[in-house]
Amino acid sequence: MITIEFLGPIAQESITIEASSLRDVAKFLQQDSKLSSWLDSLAIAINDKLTDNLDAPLNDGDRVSLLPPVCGG
Amino acid sequence: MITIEFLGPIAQESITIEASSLRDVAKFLQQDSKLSSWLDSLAIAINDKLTDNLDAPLNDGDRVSLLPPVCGG
Amino acid sequence: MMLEIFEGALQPKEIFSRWYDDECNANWGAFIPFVGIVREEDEIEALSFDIYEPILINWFDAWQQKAKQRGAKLRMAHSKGDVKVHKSSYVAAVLSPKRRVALELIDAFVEDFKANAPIWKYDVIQNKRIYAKKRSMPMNGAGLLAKKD
Amino acid sequence: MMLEIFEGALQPKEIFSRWYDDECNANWGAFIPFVGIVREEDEIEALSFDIYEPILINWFDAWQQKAKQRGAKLRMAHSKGDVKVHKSSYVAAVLSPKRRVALELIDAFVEDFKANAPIWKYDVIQNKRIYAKKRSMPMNGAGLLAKKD
Repeated sequence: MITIEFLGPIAQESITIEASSLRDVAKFLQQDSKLSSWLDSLAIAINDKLTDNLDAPLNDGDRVSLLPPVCGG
Repeated sequence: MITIEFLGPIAQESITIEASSLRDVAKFLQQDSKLSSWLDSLAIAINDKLTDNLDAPLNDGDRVSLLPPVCGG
Repeated sequence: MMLEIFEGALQPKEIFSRWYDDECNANWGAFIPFVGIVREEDEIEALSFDIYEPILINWFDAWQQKAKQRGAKLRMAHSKGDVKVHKSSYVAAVLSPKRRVALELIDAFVEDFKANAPIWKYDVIQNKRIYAKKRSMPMNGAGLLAKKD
Repeated sequence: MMLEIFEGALQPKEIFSRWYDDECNANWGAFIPFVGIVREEDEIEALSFDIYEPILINWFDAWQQKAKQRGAKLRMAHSKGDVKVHKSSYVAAVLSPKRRVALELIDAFVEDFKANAPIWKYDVIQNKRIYAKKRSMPMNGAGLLAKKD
């Protein structure tokens, strides 16, 4: 099981799913109509490291964070 | 008569000469061996306005300032 | 710690004084703080910020390494929670022996901060917190999960 | 007056605090001070500065006009006379509603200051004042009087 964590303005609790790569996470989230409008603009981190590799493997206990568009300062 | 004023590190008192344009001032200073090494690097102001016009006319009482290379800060 | 997070508005005078005292004998030639102040516009009363600290720290540490390779050093302070108009929410600074390096780094650092630091901004209007979506930027690499094979 | 000349070292903490208090309610979004600090190198004990104020004021006023056209404002403080190592001789600041304008202006302003502000620098070594010729730059248009027809 891995945990998906929604950061910043995405008002949603963390969820846990079975997934062996980010590709599985993508498939899962693409089915969620509330999230689909966000997906285009989310950056992704695995255990707090940003990644741009959809084939990044996931292990049991990993945490996937979804980061919406930012505006510090 | 116009006054020639030497600013910053040029250790020289002001002088007054007859001159009707900066061209006259140039001719005068080119004859001064102590100053000739400076001339290449001096910026020129007439009455505190910088100029790059050698034909700028000079009137009685004008003040010509010679500004050597700068390094503020 | 060269990265400081404060609840509510920053105190730029305290921050500047403390950083200056820390650094003034370290033989830097240039010290450039960038102070961000909340502007009063579009009826906002305040801005409000969420920060995801673990990734902010990683982002900052990577920049600190880049600065170090150029002989320079970065410091930064940011608010979380509400910051009223005309108060400061962000101070970033570069210290460098060289003027040119300092000017280039403060620009690149502040711009990348805007684009890639995991901080979310909300307008506070009539006590409501509204995500500043239009002014926000997708981080580098965003959109990964929208890809379909 | 937005241009301040001080005898001897600047007090950057006092300057920052005073400028911040002056400007913090003027609805600027970005405030970037550049603080120049005298580095200890090549056995210098201090730097020393001559300033020709009438032309410095003209130069500064022209920059203030340029800044105003971009909705911004400049402030500057500089030392004359001796400034010991690890003390500050120069503070320049831009205030702007816009981050981008502020970052571009502080860079252009500080670089043109270095090239064209009528200020002469001397190294103070064993109490002697030596013109810093190698680090100095001829101002725009220099060499006019070397021309022969």
